[in-house]
Amino acid sequence: MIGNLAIVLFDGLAFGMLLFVLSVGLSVTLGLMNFVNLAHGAFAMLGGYATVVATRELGLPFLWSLPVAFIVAALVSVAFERTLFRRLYRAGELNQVLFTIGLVFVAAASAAYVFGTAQQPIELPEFLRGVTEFAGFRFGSYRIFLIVVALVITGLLVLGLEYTRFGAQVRAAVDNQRAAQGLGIDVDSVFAMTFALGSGLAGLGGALAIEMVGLDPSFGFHYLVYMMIVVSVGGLGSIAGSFVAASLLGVADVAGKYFVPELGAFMIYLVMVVILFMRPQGLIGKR
Amino acid sequence: MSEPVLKTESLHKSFGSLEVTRSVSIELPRGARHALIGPNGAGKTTLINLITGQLTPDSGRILLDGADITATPVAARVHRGLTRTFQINTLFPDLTPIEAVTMAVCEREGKASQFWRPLTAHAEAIGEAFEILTRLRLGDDAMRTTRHLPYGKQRLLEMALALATKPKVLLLDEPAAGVPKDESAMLFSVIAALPEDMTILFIEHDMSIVFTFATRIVVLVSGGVLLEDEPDVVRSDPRVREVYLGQAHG
Amino acid sequence: MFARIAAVLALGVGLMWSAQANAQDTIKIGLIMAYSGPFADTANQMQAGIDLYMQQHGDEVAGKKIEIIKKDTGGPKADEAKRLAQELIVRDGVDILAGFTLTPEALGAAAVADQAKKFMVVMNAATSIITEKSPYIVRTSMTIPQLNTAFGKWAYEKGGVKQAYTLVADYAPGVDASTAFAKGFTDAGGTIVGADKSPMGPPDFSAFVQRIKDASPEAVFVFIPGGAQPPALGKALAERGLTPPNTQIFAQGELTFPEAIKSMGDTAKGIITTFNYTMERDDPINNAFVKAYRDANKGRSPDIYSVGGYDGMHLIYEALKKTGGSTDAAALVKASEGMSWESPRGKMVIDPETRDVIQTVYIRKVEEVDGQLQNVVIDEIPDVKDPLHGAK
Amino acid sequence: MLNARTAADPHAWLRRQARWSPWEVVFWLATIIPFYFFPTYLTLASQVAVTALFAISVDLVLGYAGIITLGHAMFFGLGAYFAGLLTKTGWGEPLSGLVLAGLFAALIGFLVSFIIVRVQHLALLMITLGLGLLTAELANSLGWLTGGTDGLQGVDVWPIFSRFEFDLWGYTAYAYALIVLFIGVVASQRIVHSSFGLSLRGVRENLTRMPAIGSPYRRHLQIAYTISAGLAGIAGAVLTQTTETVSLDSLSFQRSADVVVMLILGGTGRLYGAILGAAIFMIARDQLSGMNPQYWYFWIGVLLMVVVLVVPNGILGGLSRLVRGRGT
Repeated sequence: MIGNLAIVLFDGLAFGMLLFVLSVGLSVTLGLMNFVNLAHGAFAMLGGYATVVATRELGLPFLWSLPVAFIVAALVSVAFERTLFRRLYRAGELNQVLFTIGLVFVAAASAAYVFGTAQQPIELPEFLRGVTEFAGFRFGSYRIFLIVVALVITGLLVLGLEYTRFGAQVRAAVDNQRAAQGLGIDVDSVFAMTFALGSGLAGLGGALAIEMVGLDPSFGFHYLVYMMIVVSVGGLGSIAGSFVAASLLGVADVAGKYFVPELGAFMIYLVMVVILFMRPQGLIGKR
Repeated sequence: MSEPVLKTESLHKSFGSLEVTRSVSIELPRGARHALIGPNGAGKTTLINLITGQLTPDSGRILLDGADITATPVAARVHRGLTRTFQINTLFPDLTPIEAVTMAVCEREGKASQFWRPLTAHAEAIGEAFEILTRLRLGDDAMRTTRHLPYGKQRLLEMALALATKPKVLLLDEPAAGVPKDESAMLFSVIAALPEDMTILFIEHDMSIVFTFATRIVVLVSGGVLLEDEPDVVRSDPRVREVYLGQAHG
Repeated sequence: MFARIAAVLALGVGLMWSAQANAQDTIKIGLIMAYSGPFADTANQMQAGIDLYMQQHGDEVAGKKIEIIKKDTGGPKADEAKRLAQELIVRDGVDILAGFTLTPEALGAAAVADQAKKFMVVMNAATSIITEKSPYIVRTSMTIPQLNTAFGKWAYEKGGVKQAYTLVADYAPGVDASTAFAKGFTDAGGTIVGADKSPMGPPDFSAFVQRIKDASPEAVFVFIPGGAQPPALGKALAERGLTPPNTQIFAQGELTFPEAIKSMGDTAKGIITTFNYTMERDDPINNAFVKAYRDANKGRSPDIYSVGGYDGMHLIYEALKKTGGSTDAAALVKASEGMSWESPRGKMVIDPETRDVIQTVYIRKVEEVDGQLQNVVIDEIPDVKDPLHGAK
Repeated sequence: MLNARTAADPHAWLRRQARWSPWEVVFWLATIIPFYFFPTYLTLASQVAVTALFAISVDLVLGYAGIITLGHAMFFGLGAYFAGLLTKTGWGEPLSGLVLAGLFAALIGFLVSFIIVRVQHLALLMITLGLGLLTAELANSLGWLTGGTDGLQGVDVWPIFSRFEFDLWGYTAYAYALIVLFIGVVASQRIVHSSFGLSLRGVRENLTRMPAIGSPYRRHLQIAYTISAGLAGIAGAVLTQTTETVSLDSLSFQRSADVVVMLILGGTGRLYGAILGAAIFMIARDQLSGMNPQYWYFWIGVLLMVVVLVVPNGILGGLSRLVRGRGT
């Protein structure tokens, strides 16, 4: 019984980690730039399709296609940031919402036109398929992989923000844009870099998501809600917050479905509403 | 001496390890014209926030007309006659002054929840609002959008909004902040013309203004009251000279 | 008074417009489907089936030209479908309503077809009650109870299991499927040891699969929509070791769509599913259909939606031939009733009583053929009627 | 001389703010055009009217009170289901059904408002979204009552005044929806131009100042939210009555999001922006999806992006600037 619980929690954690990779970029861009980027899911979708093309058309192995997904999403996003999004930084959140939703429409239609509406299966390397037995339990190999990737990303992000020059600049810009500018930080390029990083992570998340939740042109809409849940529950701009929120939501969702299946569909939303009512700034939010 | 209208009893407030208000006890009698002075960071605005309820004290009590209002919400304190202005303009950028002040009057009269009655049916409220604006020399600008008003007029509107609540006690947080000297004199002449039984506490940095308008001065340093006395006494107090004036000039 | 006269006049003008459209020698067919949104793939496959039929059989029937007008509902929106049906009739002057990938679309349009007396061909939506909503509705797909009641019976009698656990997607078709399967299964003597409904959100089935494992049933019956869910569920079952032959897995055919099998890999082996069409079935008509379909669609294979559209067009063409091009709904329904033909799915008959299809229910198993995993027909249940209509 | 005097009279000035402009008269006259010139577009027109009313209900909270919401379909759907279920009890009279559905949605809105007024910003957005999704899930799981994803079956609405049947062309539907919309706009205008409406704008403009002028602003927000919920419920009920269908889609997140998009598109805080946004969005969607049912939303996306870049205050905001720019 305890074993069952452990395995259910493990599965929930893995699902949470997927949500984390998908969302953490949004949390950073929203927290840093106050830019409501509802197209974050579209960049995730872009990363997913990049992986599909890389593995199927170019014959790259799955693992090598992951950086490709990251880079493609990052490059495309930074092109958008430089040309279009930057005009909207001072335009108010309603305009940002309208514009980025428009972009999601365009992205979904383009994906349907280019790739069709069917699901895009990918082939995984042998070691990521099936299960790994450990202490008598069967763990999904891909789920283990997901958790490891998420932990590595969290580590890199936290270390990067704490100990690199770029990280210091980002933190300064988050705390006080004007002061940062006064200190000679090029806030503009910090924004662009952060945006590229955030969208790149979304792209990576999109690539990792295919095996778990599939990929089709409605991905950008579909997972937007979950990304926003993670970001808001975690707290804007907080990497640790997103990590905790994603784990919590993943585990709560799976545990809810396991113990009270009648409430399965409600769990994730209930948890969110209750947490945000108690702590509107999120679990680890500054504001 | 009569019972004070407003009284604080050893108010304390800390943010983490930072003590911003320590054991502040002050009394304002009816019709007072008190100034609250002190160097930057002395906790003047915090004290006003505590008194009006934007912040909750960690300990201590606040009494208005002898009644304990320490736990009373901000709006309810306003309804009991305790109103403030803000050091940084806290206005309604897209409303016109007549709309903003009429709104404040309606809120005072409890008419603001009447969603079926046209605003124009509240003729007395509009009349009163216009009267306040005219008194504050904003009559000609009453129908201009607030965001387009010159800064000095926005400061006046800041005060007009407070007056519309018909305060018994009015706390003015640097009413002339950022206003050129000649205009600030005008502002204070408006303050001087307020009804005599209105109790006023104001924060001000310009000592000449303080000594002209205040009948009593509270000196706040590092969150605590250093001294409270008449202007002449404060002026000649060596501690004040050292701590406050010395710093202000240094 | 004036307004009333004006309204009558306007109505007259409008009717003239639509009458004008009818006067020409074209027959307009309005297709109402969710071409966009999360169910777009279903609509696209069905459209490809329709297009293929028209490509093969021309766009002229009984001396009249067939014209197609497509309308997008964007999803399971009854109000939208109803509006589109109304507009198709009053604005575009269509003679026949067709398509309907999703049940709410068909239910929304049914009232319009009834009111306007238009022939309506449901090419996919699979809830039993649809054909009862108007006498002018004929369906060329199937109903969920039709497949799954028969399947439940088969699972007990020939599937070699005495008890089963059901896991279905938490929406109306899923509920229908679990009820139907349970009825067929228990009527034959089996026991349902547990039943769960999984939400339609992100496809993470691990909790439900663990619940099934806890109950250690002999078999699991599954119904989920196509798309992202089948491979996710297949993998989750395999991760917990719930694989045939130790635990039989029964499902409606969506679970083993070609894309899903590809994504699941070897874990799909041995899954037994039911459908009214199987593209791998070796039959000259079917083989020709599959080849033509792939040629026309960049190698994409046909599925039940494609066949629903293909047969739907066949029904419309043949009925029109019988009526000599008349689009009178009653005449078309009469021409359809009892119509029987050899379709890529096998023999099919339009039940004259219910206007649903009487057809063969196939039982398929995922097996490796020439190094490729595919659905292989292991049994056929001929001439199955929708069981629910009989009860009413 | 006369000008100077009226300019100084605040009563006259405020009255002028609340007065109908000639544009509005022209607009309402224009809404009759479809009856005579576009009779084949009446069903679309009736759904535009329904959506416009829904958008107005959102404008009351979002545009006037500054409560951003992504869950308003909750009230739209509750009204829709209530109106549908009411007819199943054997009472199919539409006008009373409309009122009851509105009251029901308002009651739920009132209960929810206790949560809503305690949070702001992202938390507020997400809580409205969460409550909306929870309601949709609830409706799905109460299949015995709602019919689940198949939709509610057996909705039977009586003719209006026992005389006007809901016809195939949509004459009755459009006339009915239009009249309800008109009443909704007049009522909303009355609210907006009341002292209460002024206080709502105050809340939107500066939340910190409101308590400092003695405003129990949370109560204002609760009232506004309740009214808005009721109006959304009425819009939902009209949809049910004019289409005699109710599906889960009426509660969906997509409907909540679409209406906000339409409102921003038209321009917030102007009531007519809501109508214009709904009309443009829905007509564009109808025309584009008619031309290209598979990829039409590409062009909708382009439309939204272009609007933001060209007229950042919404279409009506841009128009009014244009008109004012010419006037002076």
